[in-house]
Amino acid sequence: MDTGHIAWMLTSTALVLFMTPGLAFFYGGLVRGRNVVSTLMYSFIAMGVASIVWVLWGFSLAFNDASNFGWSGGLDYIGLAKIGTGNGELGWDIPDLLVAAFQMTFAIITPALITGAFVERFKFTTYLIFLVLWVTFVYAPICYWVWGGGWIGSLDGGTLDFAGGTVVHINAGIAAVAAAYLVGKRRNAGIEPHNVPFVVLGAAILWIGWFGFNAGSAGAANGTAVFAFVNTNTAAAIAAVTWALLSYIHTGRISGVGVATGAVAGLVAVTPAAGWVGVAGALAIGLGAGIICHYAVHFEILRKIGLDDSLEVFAVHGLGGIWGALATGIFAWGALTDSDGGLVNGNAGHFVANLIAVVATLAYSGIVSFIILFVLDKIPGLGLRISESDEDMGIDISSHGERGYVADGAD
Amino acid sequence: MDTGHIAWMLTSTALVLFMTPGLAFFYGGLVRGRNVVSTLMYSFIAMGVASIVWVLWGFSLAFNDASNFGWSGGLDYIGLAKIGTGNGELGWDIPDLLVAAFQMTFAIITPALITGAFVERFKFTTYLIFLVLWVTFVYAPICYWVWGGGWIGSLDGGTLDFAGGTVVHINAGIAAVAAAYLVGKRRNAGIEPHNVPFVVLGAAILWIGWFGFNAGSAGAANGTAVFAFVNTNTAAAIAAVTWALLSYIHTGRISGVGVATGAVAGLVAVTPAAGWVGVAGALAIGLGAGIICHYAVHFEILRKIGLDDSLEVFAVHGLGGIWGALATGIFAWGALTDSDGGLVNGNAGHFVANLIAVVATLAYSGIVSFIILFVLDKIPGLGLRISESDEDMGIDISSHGERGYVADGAD
Amino acid sequence: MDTGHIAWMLTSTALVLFMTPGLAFFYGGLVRGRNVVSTLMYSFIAMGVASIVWVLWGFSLAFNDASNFGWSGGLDYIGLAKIGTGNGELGWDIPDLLVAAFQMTFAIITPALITGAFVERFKFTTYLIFLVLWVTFVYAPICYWVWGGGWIGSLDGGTLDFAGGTVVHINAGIAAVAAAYLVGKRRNAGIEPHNVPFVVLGAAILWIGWFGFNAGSAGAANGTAVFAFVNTNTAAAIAAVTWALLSYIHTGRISGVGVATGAVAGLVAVTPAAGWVGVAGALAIGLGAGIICHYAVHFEILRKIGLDDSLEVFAVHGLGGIWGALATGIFAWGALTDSDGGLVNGNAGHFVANLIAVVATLAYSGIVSFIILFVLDKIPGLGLRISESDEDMGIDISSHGERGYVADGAD
Amino acid sequence: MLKIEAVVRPERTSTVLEALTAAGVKGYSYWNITGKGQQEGVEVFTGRGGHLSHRVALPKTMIMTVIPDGMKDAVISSIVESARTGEEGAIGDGKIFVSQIEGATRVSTGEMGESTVM
Amino acid sequence: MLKIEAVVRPERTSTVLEALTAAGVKGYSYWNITGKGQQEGVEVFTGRGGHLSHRVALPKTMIMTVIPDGMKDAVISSIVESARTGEEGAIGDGKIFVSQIEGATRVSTGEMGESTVM
Amino acid sequence: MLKIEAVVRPERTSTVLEALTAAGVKGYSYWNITGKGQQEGVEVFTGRGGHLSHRVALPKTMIMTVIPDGMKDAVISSIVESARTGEEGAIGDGKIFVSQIEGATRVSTGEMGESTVM
Ligand SMILES: Nc1ncnc2c1ncn2[C@@H]1O[C@H](COP(=O)(O)OP(=O)(O)O)[C@@H](O)[C@H]1O
Ligand SMILES: Nc1ncnc2c1ncn2[C@@H]1O[C@H](COP(=O)(O)OP(=O)(O)O)[C@@H](O)[C@H]1O
Ligand SMILES: Nc1ncnc2c1ncn2[C@@H]1O[C@H](COP(=O)(O)OP(=O)(O)O)[C@@H](O)[C@H]1O
Repeated sequence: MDTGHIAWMLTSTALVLFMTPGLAFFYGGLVRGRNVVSTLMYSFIAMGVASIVWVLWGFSLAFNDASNFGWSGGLDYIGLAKIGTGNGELGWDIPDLLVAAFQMTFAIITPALITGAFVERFKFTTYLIFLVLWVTFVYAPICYWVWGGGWIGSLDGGTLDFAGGTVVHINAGIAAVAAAYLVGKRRNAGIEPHNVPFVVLGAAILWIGWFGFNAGSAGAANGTAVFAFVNTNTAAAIAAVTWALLSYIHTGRISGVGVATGAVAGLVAVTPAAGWVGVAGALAIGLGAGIICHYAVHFEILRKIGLDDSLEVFAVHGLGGIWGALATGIFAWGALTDSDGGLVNGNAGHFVANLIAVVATLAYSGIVSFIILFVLDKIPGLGLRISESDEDMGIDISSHGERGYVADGAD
Repeated sequence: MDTGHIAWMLTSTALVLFMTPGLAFFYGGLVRGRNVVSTLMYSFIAMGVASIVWVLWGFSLAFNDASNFGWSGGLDYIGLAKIGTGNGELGWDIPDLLVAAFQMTFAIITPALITGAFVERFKFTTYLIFLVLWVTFVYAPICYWVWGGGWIGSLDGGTLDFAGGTVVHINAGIAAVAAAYLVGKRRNAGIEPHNVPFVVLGAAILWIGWFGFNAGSAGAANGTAVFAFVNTNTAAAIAAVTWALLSYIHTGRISGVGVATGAVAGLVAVTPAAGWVGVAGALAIGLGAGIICHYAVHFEILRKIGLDDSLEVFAVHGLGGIWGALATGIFAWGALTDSDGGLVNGNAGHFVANLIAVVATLAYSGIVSFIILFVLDKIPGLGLRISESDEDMGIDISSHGERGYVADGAD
Repeated sequence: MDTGHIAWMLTSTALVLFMTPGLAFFYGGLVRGRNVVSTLMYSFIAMGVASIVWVLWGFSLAFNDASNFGWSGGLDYIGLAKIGTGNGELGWDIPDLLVAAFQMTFAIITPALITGAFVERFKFTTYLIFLVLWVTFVYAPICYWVWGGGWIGSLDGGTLDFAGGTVVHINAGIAAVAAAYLVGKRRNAGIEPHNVPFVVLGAAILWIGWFGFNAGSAGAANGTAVFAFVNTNTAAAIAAVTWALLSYIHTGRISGVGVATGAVAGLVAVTPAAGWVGVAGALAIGLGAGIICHYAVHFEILRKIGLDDSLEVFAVHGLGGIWGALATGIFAWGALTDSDGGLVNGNAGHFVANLIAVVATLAYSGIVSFIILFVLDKIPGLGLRISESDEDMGIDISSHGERGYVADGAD
Repeated sequence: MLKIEAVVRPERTSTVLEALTAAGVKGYSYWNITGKGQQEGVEVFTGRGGHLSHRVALPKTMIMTVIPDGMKDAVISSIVESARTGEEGAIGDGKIFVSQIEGATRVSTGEMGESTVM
Repeated sequence: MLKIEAVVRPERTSTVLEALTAAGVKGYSYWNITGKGQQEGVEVFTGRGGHLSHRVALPKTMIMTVIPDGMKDAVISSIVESARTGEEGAIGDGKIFVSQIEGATRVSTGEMGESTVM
Repeated sequence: MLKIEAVVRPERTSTVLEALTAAGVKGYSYWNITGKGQQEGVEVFTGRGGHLSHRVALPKTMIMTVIPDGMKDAVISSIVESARTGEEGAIGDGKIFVSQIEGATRVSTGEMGESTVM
């Protein structure tokens, strides 16, 4: 096997894994100080639970081509046993076990993204079970459909999801809507993020880690990876600047959190396109993401229909992801996709395939996430939400026995 | 030389070096706010002092096979001069200078680990000297014995220390006991960690950096590195979840700091095993680490015998390391170790060799660390401990002329 | 193309990009709490604005050898279009697009470095425009002269700027002086850094990222990269320790911020030398940097002449950069430079060439930065400085509508 | 004039502040404190997260407002009503202390006396 | 003895403290608070930075000093002068409250009474 | 009822609070402040850590407790004893101020008067 590819994919895997604590800080900075530990932990523990699920059966369900009636992959890779020393059986130019590791990092961050919808009130123990079920019944099948040999990836016209616009972002975005609906609004929503530097730190780690996410999805240290790298950065850059300018136009001030959110929106949107568009395409995608996500947040679209998607997961990852998926169909560059290119080149194939992928992901993830959460809510002893008094006191003390910051003369 | 190997080892070296500031934040978040700068600096300055010692003579003592009566390596590589342009003379498939750089990062973090035992009271100037002496007289020889051609690495049966269970963790763990004994208890130990997000940040950086530590210890971008990578993550994941569950069982709450500690415990334990066990072995090792280290912390074992190993270095790195070393002898997988495997396969060789390695490390490091600290304590003008009033005021102001956080209207 | 080189250069590019948020935290920790968001944003938004400028025309101006009357490169690479799929046309052993990406990260951090001179008072909207102009009219030409085929890089004797001593550090350092002069002193300068842990975090990220900066400047995963790596670490290490000792000698205390600054000074100084000196040279360069920058800060040289270069950009990056450039001429090692070596070997060629490079950079950047800022100051609606009351209230609230930290019972 | 110092649960702060404004209070100041009363503290993890320890005092918010004498009863009852949790009220809901203020000055105008707080 | 409690803009804190020292004050204590008076708060970004929200209260600094009765006028006017912004003063410049202190003790010596604050 | 405001060294806070409880105090509140008295501040590094600067005021803890009149002496002496450092006491050990409290209300019950602090 090519050691350069292995080197880059090992690095990419580490980079993507780093995104989950990055997300922890992004989200953690946005909530109130009395809920920071909980918010960090929702992401951090996903590195624990989702890793184990993935190693034991998740990867098999997502990538074993001995299909399970088309719903998911087969069970041959349970415990990663059979792929341990395989090289290239999965069709990547790296050891199969490295494919499993790289893909694992996606299965970790995707459920962590959802948590932004229900911070400050979701029961941590129920969340541990949710993680197991959601990775198994939502993430793994969708991953299989798109990347593991399933129907979405085989659509006529050619579905293009380079690094997870559907699998990761739309998936998490719509699950966030279901979760926000079922868990209900916060009793007291607070006004300001409690720690803007943490938001910036998180955004920075996400930005850097995303190079692993997108350029790593090339599966190799090659020209496609380089394109994905440059496009990723370009889209993030222009979306951040776009948000800054819109912020300035509407308020006369430039929100640091907004700029960070803009960068993330650009990164989300370029994800499905990363290796398949040129720099101009990346600029267009990033610009669109900055505008769309800014106004979605600006007009509080979900809040208007009564949903407290607290950290606006749907506005950023859902809408950003949908825009990115469609935009990939628009701006795909034939030289990179080895096809007739996107809508701009008069080829509607990718666009239509991606549209189907979007709708399928919204439908499946929305419904199954809803069912999982609905059932968890009804099971005695579980339930989605902590008690009112625990929420008032802050979930850090009540669920974790900890306070984020102690600056108490007595200690 | 293979550029893929070089690429991965450059990356790994950077990743491992990043662990030391990660540790700084882990430890820094655990102490009280008035001692955070000091705690950060114990780790940060190790990047300075230990780097210089390593470059000047440490590497030579640890890896020059012109042995010094079996106690350490020879002096041929003093100043790294002779190895500058060497390629593969050390038996690694990368430039010799890169071996020196990679190994340097281990010599930096190992003494930094010890500092958890004596935070909030250890004299910084004495610590600078301690760093020089400890890397020279404890770290370098043990490193030589295990990896540099010395007796431990050559034990019959085959000692297995993939990435430093003995050299790094047991070594630091027992030195921490000596230090806690000699420096004495804190006057006032505080109750809560002052900054849980910093603990989580530190744990995240450690987790990510550990991929360099363990997968980098393969010395190449190959299948062994991939195994080490997956095992590292798996053990960390299950140990974190194990701690979470034990925390819940015993207290009804899930400590974020505990989950972070669990992850570190899993990482510690899998270190000697990383490239030599299968995924099932990693699960077993991580599970054991979570249980052992949790109960060691839960029952405050050292505190019971009157030692204030303040941040529980021995419970996590000492016991975690011992468990990992023995477990490597138990779960070693013949296909990877190119031997008859571990105890589970009926081969006691590795187990016995590792047991000897554990005992030797505990004995040598315990005794020599004690002697170094004992002598430093007696030297007029040095001494291990700051004055009582300096400790009361906080070591940040008294030793560093700084306060960690200033949120003072007047500034 | 060699995949190992690509792997390392992708990694390096990510590492260098990570330095800019690292700088954000370094600078952010040094200011007062009410200006932390602004200080972070000066750096963060550079990842947005400078990326776009670079992609659209900056790279072309800096690296297209169809020279523009010798002032800058040509316009052939506008929009990166023509280099998209080029391999090695730029003379690097990696895809041309990757060269553009790697170099972009330098164009991002250089203007971000300048911001240390004017934190807590510079108008953010004007700053956005400054970024565009400065990258275009100052950074790109100097980069072209030194690395893109221009006159400085072609000086007889052989200019040696391995990774940007002139292009990055001296350039930013002197621009900082111009900015400090034109923006004027802070109304109230504060006394203590508000968050020392953030300073340490920033320094750690800078240190790690600098491996991409310097070892990545080898352009390949080879022996030169390894040398650059080791030298980088060695210089940082000894400069940090030197600062610690000088701090102790002068004050009896060891400033954590000082140690962090020392490390940065060492990193700055070794930048032009990284791949061209031996370990002894790196030690000398780091030692010199620690001493020079410490005393420059200690004696507040710029403050004495009435300039409020608030975070001492000139003392650290300007003087550190000048020392590094000259020291490269002194300590260059013939075996690595493929020449007669430096002054120590009796060859003055490199020294003289580097001296010219230093003077040219100081002159050009000083003057053009001054002009740009002077003009921006005069343009109605722009201007360099926020209003007095906005400055008093804190630039975070007034320009960004945010407070860094909210620990307010009401939220 | 009277000074009212009310210690309340942090999560009640906004509610109490709104009640104060509704009761006609024109100015107030508040800050985070730690306190102990009848409430017996809380269990928190100590050290590396392996076991719980008892912390006697809890985070609270101190709300301070200076009011004209006549508003005393209205202000106190508005605080009691807005700060009380549950129907019956619970341990830890807080305490209100009243004391005399002799003079008040508005910095911007130099104006003195009761009018500055009305 | 009198207790002077002055709420001022945070950015004025050092100026006021220097003025107090110049006026002969020997000791003071200060801390960060949040407060509302005539000033109508500030617009801040909420959530993910897409729109502004109103925050009623603002960061202020509370300065507390206990002084001998005779220094009252000097102290108040030194605060008013040093805390006032602009020529005319502005909304939000702060407020000063005066109350009686009955006793004072210096911990180090056990000394009591007015001499402890002179 | 009396209000006791004690400024003490931060590191003494727990000791003082335990002494208060031992002296029969049923409730207290405390918070971080910065203060200056006889103590002359501390040298801190400024800017990038190259030289020291003087900071006049130091971190302290304010402890506030409202007690029945009769406990005054016991409370003050318990604070003095527990807050004092060294045999002789030292500059910076702190100060205690006493003032009158006119009324107290327990939020949970609405109960008023001295019984709320006993
Ligand atoms: N005597 C007192 N002096 C000062 N503060 C007090 C006193 N009693 C109570 N407090 C403050 O009020 C808070 C609430 O008191 P607590 O006893 O828990 O409520 P309650 O007595 O109404 O049940 C305490 O945490 C403390 O901050
Ligand atoms: N009646 C009051 N009680 C307590 N604090 C007050 C009162 N009035 C004002 N303050 C404090 O003084 C600060 C400044 O008051 P503000 O009304 O903004 O100034 P001014 O009234 O001088 O224009 C407020 O933020 C608040 O903290
Ligand atoms: N007159 C005063 N008014 C308000 N606070 C005071 C006064 N005098 C002292 N303090 C507070 O008490 C603290 C300790 O005072 P200090 O003078 O250092 O101790 P001492 O006078 O006992 O030596 C100061 O830091 C300050 O916070």
